[in-house]
Amino acid sequence: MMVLLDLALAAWLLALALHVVMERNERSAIIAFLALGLLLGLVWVRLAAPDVALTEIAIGGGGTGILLLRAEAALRGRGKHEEGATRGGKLAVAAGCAVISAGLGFAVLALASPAPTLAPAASDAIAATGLGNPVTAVLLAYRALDTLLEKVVVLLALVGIWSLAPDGIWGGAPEVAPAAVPGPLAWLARILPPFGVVIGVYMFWVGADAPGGTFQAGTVLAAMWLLVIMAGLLPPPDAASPALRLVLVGGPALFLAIAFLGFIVADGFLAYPEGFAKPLIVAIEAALTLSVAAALAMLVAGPARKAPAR
Amino acid sequence: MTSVHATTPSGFLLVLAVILPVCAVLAIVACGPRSAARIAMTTLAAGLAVAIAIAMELVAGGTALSYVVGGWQPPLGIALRADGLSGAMIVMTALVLGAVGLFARSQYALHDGGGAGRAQTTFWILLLALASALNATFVGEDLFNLYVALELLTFAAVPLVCLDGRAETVKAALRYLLFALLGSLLYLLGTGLIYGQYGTLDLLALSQLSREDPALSAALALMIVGLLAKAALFPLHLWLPPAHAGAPAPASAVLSALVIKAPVFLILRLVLDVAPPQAAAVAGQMLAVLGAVSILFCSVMALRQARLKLMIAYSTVAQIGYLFIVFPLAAGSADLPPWSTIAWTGGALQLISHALAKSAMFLAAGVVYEAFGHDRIADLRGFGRVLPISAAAFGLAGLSLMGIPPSGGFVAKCLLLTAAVAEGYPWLAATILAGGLLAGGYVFRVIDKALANPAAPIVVQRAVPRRLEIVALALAAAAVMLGFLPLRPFEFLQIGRSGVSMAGLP
Amino acid sequence: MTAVLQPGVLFGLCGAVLVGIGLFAIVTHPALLRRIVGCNILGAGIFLVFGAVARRGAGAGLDADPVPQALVITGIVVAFSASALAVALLKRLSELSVGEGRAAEPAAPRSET
Amino acid sequence: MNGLVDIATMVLVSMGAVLFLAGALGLLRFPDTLSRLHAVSKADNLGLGLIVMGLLPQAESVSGGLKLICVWLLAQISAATASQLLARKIHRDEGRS
Amino acid sequence: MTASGLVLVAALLFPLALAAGCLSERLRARALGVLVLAPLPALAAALLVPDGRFALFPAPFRLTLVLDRPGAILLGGAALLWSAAGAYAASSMARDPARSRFAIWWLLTLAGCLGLFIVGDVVNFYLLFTLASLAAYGLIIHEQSAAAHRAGVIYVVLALLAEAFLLIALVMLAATYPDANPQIRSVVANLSGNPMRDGIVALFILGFALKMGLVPLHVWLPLAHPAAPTPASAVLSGVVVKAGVIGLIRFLPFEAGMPVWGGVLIGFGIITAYYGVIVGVTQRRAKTILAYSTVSQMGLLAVLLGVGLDAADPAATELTAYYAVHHTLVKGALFLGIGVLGATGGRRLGLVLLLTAVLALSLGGLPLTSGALAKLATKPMLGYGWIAGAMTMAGAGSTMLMVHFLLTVRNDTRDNPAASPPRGQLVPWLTVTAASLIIPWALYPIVSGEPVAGLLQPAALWKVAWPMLLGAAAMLILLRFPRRLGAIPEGDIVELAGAGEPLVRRASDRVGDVDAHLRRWPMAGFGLIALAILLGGALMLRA
Repeated sequence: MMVLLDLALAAWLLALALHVVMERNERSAIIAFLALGLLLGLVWVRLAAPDVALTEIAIGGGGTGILLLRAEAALRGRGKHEEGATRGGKLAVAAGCAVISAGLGFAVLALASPAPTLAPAASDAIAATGLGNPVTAVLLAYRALDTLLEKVVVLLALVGIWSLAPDGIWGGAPEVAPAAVPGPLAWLARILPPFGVVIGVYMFWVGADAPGGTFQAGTVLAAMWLLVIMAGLLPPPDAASPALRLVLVGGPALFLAIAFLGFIVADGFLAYPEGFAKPLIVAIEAALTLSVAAALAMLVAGPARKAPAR
Repeated sequence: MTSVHATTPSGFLLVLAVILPVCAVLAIVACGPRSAARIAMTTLAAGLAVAIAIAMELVAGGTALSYVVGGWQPPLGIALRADGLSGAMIVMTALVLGAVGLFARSQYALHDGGGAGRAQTTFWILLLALASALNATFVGEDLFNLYVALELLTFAAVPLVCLDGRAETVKAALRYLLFALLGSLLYLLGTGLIYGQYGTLDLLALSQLSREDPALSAALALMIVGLLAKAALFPLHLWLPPAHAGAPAPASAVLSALVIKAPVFLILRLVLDVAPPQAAAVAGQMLAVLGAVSILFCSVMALRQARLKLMIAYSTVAQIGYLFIVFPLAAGSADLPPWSTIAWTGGALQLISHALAKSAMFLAAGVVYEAFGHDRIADLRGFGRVLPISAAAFGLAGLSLMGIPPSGGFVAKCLLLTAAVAEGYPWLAATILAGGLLAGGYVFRVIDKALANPAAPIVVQRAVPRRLEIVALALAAAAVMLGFLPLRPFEFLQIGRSGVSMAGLP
Repeated sequence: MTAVLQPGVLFGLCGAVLVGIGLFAIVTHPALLRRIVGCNILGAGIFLVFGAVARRGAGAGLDADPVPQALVITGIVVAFSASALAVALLKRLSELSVGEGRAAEPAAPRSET
Repeated sequence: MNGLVDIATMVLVSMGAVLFLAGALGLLRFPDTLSRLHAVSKADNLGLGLIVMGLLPQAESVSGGLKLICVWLLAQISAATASQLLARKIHRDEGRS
Repeated sequence: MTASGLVLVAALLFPLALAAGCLSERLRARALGVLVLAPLPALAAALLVPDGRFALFPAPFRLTLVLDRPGAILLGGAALLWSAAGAYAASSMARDPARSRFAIWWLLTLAGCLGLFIVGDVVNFYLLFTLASLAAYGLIIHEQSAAAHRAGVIYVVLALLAEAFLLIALVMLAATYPDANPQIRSVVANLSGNPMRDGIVALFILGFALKMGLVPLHVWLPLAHPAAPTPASAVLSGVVVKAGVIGLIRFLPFEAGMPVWGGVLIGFGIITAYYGVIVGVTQRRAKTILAYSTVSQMGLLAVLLGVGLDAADPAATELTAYYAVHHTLVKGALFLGIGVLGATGGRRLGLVLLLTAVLALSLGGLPLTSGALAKLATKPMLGYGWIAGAMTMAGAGSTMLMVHFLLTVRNDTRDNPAASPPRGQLVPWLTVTAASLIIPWALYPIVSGEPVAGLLQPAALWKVAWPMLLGAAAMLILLRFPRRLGAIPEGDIVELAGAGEPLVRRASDRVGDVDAHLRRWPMAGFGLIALAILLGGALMLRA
């Protein structure tokens, strides 16, 4: 039964991916890509990875989808086209891609068996962190350096996007809301955020012990914020506004501060003092959730369009 | 796992090298643009101090520095490690970044009074992020950690390209981003396969575990090719000339001198540390062929360019080629591990001297552009009269690129040439010589213009502060000073290497 | 044969095919936006390979190896940031070239490089 | 007792599934966008409602049941808004053409 | 360190120090004035330091300075000419706006050139060779005319080519040697055991022949030497070409001998000696004629070295050096003489012309002049076979060329009775002229081992006189064909390269097209995929 479901999922996934690539209409392709994101979420559930499933649906599908849809709307009719491949070129590339896929498939099939795994190591070490969700333990304890640097990556992407604004209005606010906000959207923006915020906080809170965590929660919060801004209920913040900047920096800064604290009270950088690991991790996650939410929302919103209100 | 990283007493320096710039990035974002330049310069100075401390620790201890982050041993956790080569890279990075910082401080202060504008603030943030990403690449021991570092590098480098916001630079930046993204995704894919095969991402552990099997072969192929795309080796150099030529001078300098070295460094580690000996030999041959073609083809392209910065950008692609012909030359043997060969020293020296010379060249070109408002080589007759220091910087840097003594480039090329002759690779020796001749051609084209009598009195559009020129000259002089190193394997580069029981040895 | 039908293998193969499809889109599609979509498909395929690796590594009471899963989460966030930056660049480029197009070249702008 | 609940669940979920199927058919067969939209939103709302109702007795805890209801509610809200927005857009596009 | 060691170091470092001093504004203004002083330590070294050997600066620099007999002979003559030409330049270029730049290039070329005669280790030899080669570019293009730039470009291209040949030869020579920077002597002694010895010697001959200007690698010489200002022409033609000679002396295994390569050198030398004459007599400009004469004379030197290599006769190096120093002084004096003649008028003109004629004919072997001495000194080595005959005929050719030169300069002088050359130019010229007449006499007994008295025998006089008379007679016949003038352009076969230019351009355009093609997105993407498949396939097949 499950095998059939898996096969159907796989077939559907590939068909949809092909559709995304082949579809002529840009908008349809992107909507199909959104669906692909949802489908991937299901696949991740089948791969026993609920954390990833949540992340994929929230960021990979939802976040990227809205990003692409907005881009499509903004570019419609004047999207940049470069020269594509010729017919023969396409064939050659297709053949090459097929070979790569085949080789990759072969490599996947040839992977060592029994599969090497760090699952025992991860679950042995989890006691020291006091956490219940091993994925969170990996993200915020064992491989916390990755997570820290990745936060910087997000921040840097934001800096890069902001730098694309024209000189005069740098530091201003992006333009998110349409000129005339449709009624239903405004209605949704009033109804949904309370739910969304509750769900977001919940996701963050259970993240320590169950599927969920900063990224997923941050994405939900970001979506709520964007919704409110899109509906025109709140103005988008100036990029230069101190409050926004503090929220953005707060998470990584707290992370760093606790990391450096490790030099003094624990074994070293990014080490948590015994017994305090869980509260510290939860504190970091709390600050990170807010930072991630702000950063993701601003990433989608894009560079400034209005001069700063100074 | 038989290999265990142990934190060495001064291992925390590695953390500082990576994290200090991150702190500064956060501080600039939080505090706003007013103090950006000040924070950045302070951090760059601190970074230089840390780099020198690392180098001194390496020399004093004679062994590699390690740090196990958070006390979580690999494979579960992440370790950082600096051996002699990493140490050299870190010092070089800190030096070039410091010089570029000095240059940019004057230049960006020049444009608008406050220095609080968009390009200025962004530049400092990105420069610091670059520092962190480069150091993370040089000390990373974990393949995924290295992926994050590479992405950090890309995200810092791409906006630098289009800092001036013109359509063509935005186009170049987009092209760069997409191709680099493609490269890093392929790298990531290889990482996944390696984890699936060996259950670890730690390079030290992998150097002992790796065997010849399909998964590793596929992974190595994907990772190496992905990194080649980021290093812009021929024929994957499509993005480099417009991106490096379009960026503002200080940005071009770091992009050409440092940023493309990070993927090259990683390829070096993959081939020498991870790949089993046979695979290393195969990959080395192929990389050498690509490197040789890159040298010849892109040198000819550099000769053809009408614009100075494009010429320098093509020259970068050509010079990167030299780093790839090292692989078969440094293959080593049972009693002579790769890092004791002269080719190893030659390759490292080429990497460093190119970084210094190329940054000097781009800075000098930036001064020329600033002074004349254009960089068409044909219209630069007699610029040596007006900007003698810049012309001298360009000329000295050119000596190093051509491999004319005394310069770092000469020592590097001489070592590589000796290795090519001794190891029996006449075609590589011929390539090195031909590359030097072609480099002579394109450098000389500019020098000839610099010394020529101007056709008409030269009009300088904007006076350029002397400080800018002196920074370029100092970098070029450093490249030349490297030429006084002795012509033999350099012990510093072997520090920490013998500890790795080598995968490349039977 | 049944081994191939394990989720840990099946979706790994599926990921391999997605990698091919994504690569094809990136390389051949003329529209820049679709190339960005292609990058995301490629990324999804790669993450599936990670997922397959994780699933195969079930043990110690866990249904999957948590380490690759955590890597995927990091990867997804990085990929999203990359898409955001690329989209922003693309939008900016189109704004700029529309402005230019009106001023200078009325014909369809042909790429210079 | 248990058997009865299970049967109810089965019946309700099956009806929901049938409704989904009908919605999908409508999406494929109906002539114009507005009526397709109508088919989908109608059938999906109702279908999802039936499925959630069917699953409620199977919930292990009160909070689990609450979550299920939340899911249905949120889906209702978003589907309604989305349909509205789509219809608006179609309406405006037709008005223009 | 002994006193003589200090002198050697000073010979190398003093000019470099002066050049470095030019970084200061104040010194730069007076740079022209110190040119005369710069080679004095080298001159002192040549005179005072006996055969000696001083290794300075131990590791890591390992700079070794050695002064042997051939080196000392060449160093002395070269230093004298550099000094005199420097004095001449101080006078003739005093008004030149770019004089300080000229002085810096001058000092650098000088340091490299003189250093070459005393350096004893491989790496520093290459370094100084490069310095001399590249700095000379600054002298060639000094006048900034289009012709000068063209000459400069051709010169640099060929100089870099020579560098490349030498570099690979040196690397091949030292590759099997344990020491990274060995002594030249020890590596050359080991050469016969080197499996790549033929390749190494071929590359050395190629590289140094480029520098000497042996046909067909001479094309830069007749373009570059006349393009430079007069004093620079003098040193370029007098000394800088000797860098090739000293290179061959140092790096060819004269102890062991290599008959095949000796034959090659002899062949190229003879061809060059005649070719220089044949093309030279068609030239119209005096400086160009002198340049072609240099080409021809370098051919003679190559023959001498070839004979030495063939016969495994180390004494050949001394004789070659003796011949070379004669050429250095005479050619330097002739070039300076062109400048002096241009500034002379009235009664003195005849005197100057007479002196110039003596100098010029000395190249052809005028009895009692240095040329005759050089020819007589080398006679025994050449024996009485066809080589000696060919050399004698080449002497006749030299006379022809010099008669042509004299006729040309006489036509060029405008009779302006008021003109008189400034003392600053006249004195240096006279000094070099005198030196060229006296020094060979002083050196003759040392080099040839025979007393000077033997030179005054009528037989000896006749031995050198008859080819001269033959040459002069031939020239008289040739004068009947005035249309030969200008028949061959300056730089002769470089014009052929012009025909290849479209070909090169097309190839370069093709590279550009390929690049544009490769840099298109789909193409680069395909390249990426193909590379991945190739590499992956290769690795998997190996696995």
